[in-house]
Amino acid sequence: MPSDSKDKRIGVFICHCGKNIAGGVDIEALLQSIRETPGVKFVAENRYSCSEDGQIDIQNAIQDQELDRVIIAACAPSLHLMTFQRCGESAGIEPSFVDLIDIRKWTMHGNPEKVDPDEALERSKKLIKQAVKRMSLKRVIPQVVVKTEPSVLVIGGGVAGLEAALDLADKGYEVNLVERLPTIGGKMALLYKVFPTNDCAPCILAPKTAYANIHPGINLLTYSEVTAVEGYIGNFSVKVTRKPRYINEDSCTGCGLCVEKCPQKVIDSVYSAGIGERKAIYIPYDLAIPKKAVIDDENCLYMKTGACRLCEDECPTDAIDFDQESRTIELKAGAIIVATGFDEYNPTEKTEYGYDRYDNVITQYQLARILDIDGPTKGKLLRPSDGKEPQNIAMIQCVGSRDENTNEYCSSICCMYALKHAQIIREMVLPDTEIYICYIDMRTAGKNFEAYYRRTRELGINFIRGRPGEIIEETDTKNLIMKVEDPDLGRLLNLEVEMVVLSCATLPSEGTEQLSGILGTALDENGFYQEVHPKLRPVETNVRGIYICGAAQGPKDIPDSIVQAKAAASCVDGELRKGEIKLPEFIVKTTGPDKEG
Amino acid sequence: MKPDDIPEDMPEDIPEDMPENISGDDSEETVQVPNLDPAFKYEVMRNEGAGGLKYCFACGACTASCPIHEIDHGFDPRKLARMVQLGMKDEVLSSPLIWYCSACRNCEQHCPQSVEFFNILNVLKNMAAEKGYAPYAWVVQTRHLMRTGMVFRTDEAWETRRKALSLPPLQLDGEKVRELIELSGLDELIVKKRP
Amino acid sequence: MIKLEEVYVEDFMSPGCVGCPAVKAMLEELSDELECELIIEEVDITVDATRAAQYGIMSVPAVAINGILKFVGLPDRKELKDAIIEELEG
Amino acid sequence: MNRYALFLGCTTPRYVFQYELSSRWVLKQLGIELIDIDDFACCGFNQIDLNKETGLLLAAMNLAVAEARGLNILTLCTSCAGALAEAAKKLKADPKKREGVNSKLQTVALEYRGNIEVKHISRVLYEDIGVEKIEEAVKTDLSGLRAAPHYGCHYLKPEWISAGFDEPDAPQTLHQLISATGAVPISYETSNLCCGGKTFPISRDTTLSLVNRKLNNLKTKEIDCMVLQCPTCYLMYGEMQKQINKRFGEEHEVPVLLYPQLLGLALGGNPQTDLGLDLNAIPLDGIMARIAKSDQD
Repeated sequence: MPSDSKDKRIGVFICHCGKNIAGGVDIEALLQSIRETPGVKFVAENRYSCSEDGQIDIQNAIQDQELDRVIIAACAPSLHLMTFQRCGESAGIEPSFVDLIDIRKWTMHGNPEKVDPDEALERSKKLIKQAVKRMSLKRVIPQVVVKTEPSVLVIGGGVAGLEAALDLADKGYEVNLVERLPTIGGKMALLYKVFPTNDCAPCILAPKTAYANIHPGINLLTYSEVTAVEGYIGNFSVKVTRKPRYINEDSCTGCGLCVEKCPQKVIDSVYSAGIGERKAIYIPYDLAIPKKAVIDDENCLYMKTGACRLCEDECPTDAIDFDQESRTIELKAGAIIVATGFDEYNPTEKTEYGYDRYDNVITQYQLARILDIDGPTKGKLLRPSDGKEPQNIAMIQCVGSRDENTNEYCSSICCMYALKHAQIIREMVLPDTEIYICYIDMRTAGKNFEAYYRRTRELGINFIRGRPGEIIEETDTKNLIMKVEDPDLGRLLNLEVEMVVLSCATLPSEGTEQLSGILGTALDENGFYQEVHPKLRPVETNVRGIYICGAAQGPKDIPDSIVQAKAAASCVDGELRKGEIKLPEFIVKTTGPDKEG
Repeated sequence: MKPDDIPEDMPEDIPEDMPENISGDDSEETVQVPNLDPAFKYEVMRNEGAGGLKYCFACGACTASCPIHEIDHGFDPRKLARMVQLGMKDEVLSSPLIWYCSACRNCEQHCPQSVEFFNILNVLKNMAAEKGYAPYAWVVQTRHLMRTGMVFRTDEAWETRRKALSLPPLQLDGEKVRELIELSGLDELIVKKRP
Repeated sequence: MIKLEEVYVEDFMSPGCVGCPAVKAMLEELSDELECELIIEEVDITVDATRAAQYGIMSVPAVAINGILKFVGLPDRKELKDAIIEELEG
Repeated sequence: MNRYALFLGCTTPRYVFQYELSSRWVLKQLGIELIDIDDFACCGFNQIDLNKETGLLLAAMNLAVAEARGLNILTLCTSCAGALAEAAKKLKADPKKREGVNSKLQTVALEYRGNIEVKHISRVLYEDIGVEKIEEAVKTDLSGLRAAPHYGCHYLKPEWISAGFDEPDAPQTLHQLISATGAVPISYETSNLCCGGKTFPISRDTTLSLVNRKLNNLKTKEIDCMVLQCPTCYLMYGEMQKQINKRFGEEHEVPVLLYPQLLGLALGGNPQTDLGLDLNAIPLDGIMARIAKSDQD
């Protein structure tokens, strides 16, 4: 049957969106122009198309005018396309014959794409006419029902990924949890204490990591990376590359004798933020899950020079296996959750703060490792330059955040972790040390966060509302001098301290861009995973069946990461619980294992 | 206008027409908001390089980096930016404050919001000069410039000195410079009387 | 015989995409070659991610004809032509 | 052989003869040819304060003069370098602005097309000659001479002027140029502090206090001299020490060398006739004695 637009009965509904659209474009002129467009049978306007009344009007028009296709010119499809597809479906219209096009972006105040009314009218006309044309030629998309895999791939073994994995495993799904590092637990495991409760991080995380380790529904794939993903919701096939640990995981008991014997020391940039050392064979930390050794092949003497193998002699269970090689395994997944977290910004490029030049300038993540009683310094806070206890410390907020030259966004957690570290130092480590927090705005908007801020003030921490221009190191003492204007005092402070801690921005974790390329998911302007809609669909991505949670989606704290992880798990369950799913045939044909060509 | 047309009462050497320090200017007086000029900030921001003012979140990195502020706290970039934002036009333009900048550009270097305060201050100085507030030092320099193409007074002793050191003689011709100064209206500006 | 009709082609692309210009060129050639009106809409997925999501498109180039996704990846010229003809014939 | 149009500016030829002398001599030794151009005038650095357009016109005029002769510009003054380089970059990037400027330059029979590079003398030494070549050319051993570098603001800022060459908050090039002579660059806390030269005609008190701050910081360091690369900075730190001592009751006597003077000593130049060391406000006897001594050793 030849496609013939004359047969189609297309209705166009133009939404005022209150004044958001009506205030920026001449609706009457737009209606007039669309009425005259060939192929359009019916045109109407709504004050709020998405409201109950608006939807009833659309449904009535569909029935009265015998429409078989509708176009709603209103807001972004990511916001309400599903709303209108459901609305059309209950009036008997095939979902693919309902289209929502965004004419609001050109008229809404505060939208960067806003244009003047004449331009908005021209653009709206053009976009609606194009949609009419497209709709008039559109054919029914054949739908097929496919079985879905009852398994889920979770990428990232930090607190968000763990929470999602545990939720889904408890619901009966088989979960493959892929973690790039040799241990799960992510950043949270290394934060010592967490706000706003000051629980010790391992105390609330270890039960989760331990449970994940023994849960029959969870398959831990540590020291592994996702290298390929194909397919579609319900039927993804995934390749995971497992890096060689050079340890037989089944025999290793985590006794640590090999580590003791290993002669090769290496600066540990991952688990102790460059503050402490580890061996070339190592167990990341005491509470590591799985507690298995791993050989760092770049630094192992035997790997480099062909001589040593002391660990092998020492191992009581013969678990060392130098012949292990990287291998790739294939997995099935009905859905994928991305929880790849964040990395701390490296402040070297903020040369005015001298991070790489001055010994006594460190980052908050480094401070967290220093304060940790199980960390590289066993909780002792000493100056890197001379091992002295600092008598005073300054913290500088927004380093690499809210900064046009680096990252424009607010990293959202830095105010709170600075408060946390100030509390720990004052209460548990060096009670007599004076602490100055130089901030631009103090942002403590979470539940119980203001009380936490108040508590920090009670402890006598000094808050200075000013940003130091630069830090200068006093050559002899290695003290750090910075000038900061204190507007509350109306005077310039010459702040000389023995140590400076930079509260650095949160960045998308390393490898985010690469992984998003593998997944086909979009990233936002800051490099974090892009959600479909920031308010209404915060854990869905542009790829159906792939969800995001935690700091991978944007800077956030632990409570919010947990909330998102549960939301993502719930989305997955919603899609997979029936065991089958109705999908457009072309998706199955073009992206599935039976795809054409 | 010929350089010699510049009025005689304009001093030949640089006089100190600015107060030695400006810290004492800190006014305790309440700012009367209805008397302010809310359009002033737009007037400033319209100029090239000054649009960044709208992004200032008053963190004070500029003031903290300012060498002049450290010596004389009367000069305060954060405060000046605030005065412009609020519309304290007359107070800003008539104040000697704006001329104290040493042009080191630290403010711009350390600003996290890329507010180019150096450029904003330059706009303010241009506006003030329009109104006749140009400091004598700059006026005198301009006058020399129109005569010789150099901003300093030159004399025979100086020329003899150069010769003695085997340095090449300099062609001192202000002709082209004068034409350009006249084209851009700076010659009119330097004879303006202060309000 | 090909009927003289219209076909609506959505050409999904992105600015950095290597294969996308080739698809665009092919479509323009076919538009001259086939005796039909080929309406080509270029959809930049970095600007309109939702449209791509509606089709489940995970990579570009991709081509949808009359609302049906036909190709993901660079199509063969003959395949592309056949797919358009198939649509014309309904 | 590299050729540059020598842009003297106003301050150097008027007040800092030794900078001009030593620069000419040093560049000649290293094979850089300087062309003197009569038509150069003030760079417009201060005039932007009164009228931005005038400042830009003056800079553009100088750029056009050099361009007409097919020469890039070498400046001695950091402020001239900054003003001219900033104008050159802006006019290159913005054809409309260039058109506007040229419509005025027309009246003095000039046109600027946007093809000029402007470099400060130290940048020429660093980039065109290079630290290694300088090291090779050194004849007199200056090792052990402790020199505190002062860069000068407009050598580095705005950041995009020095991009790819040096780093405003942690500059290195002058340190390296000093090391190349055998002398030891000594870092000190106030090294990036502005000399305040521009504020001097407005408020002497403010400026001299600022200069005094750096001199007081240097007092705590074991240094033989300060080394700088701008005539205004020289006037502030070199010529003003006596005034500061009188005004603030200090006892500063820090020898101040312009970098080409230091380099000239290393290259074996005559201290008086080639380098004008006798013209420096603070006597350099101590340094000269050291060099003489190390020569004998």
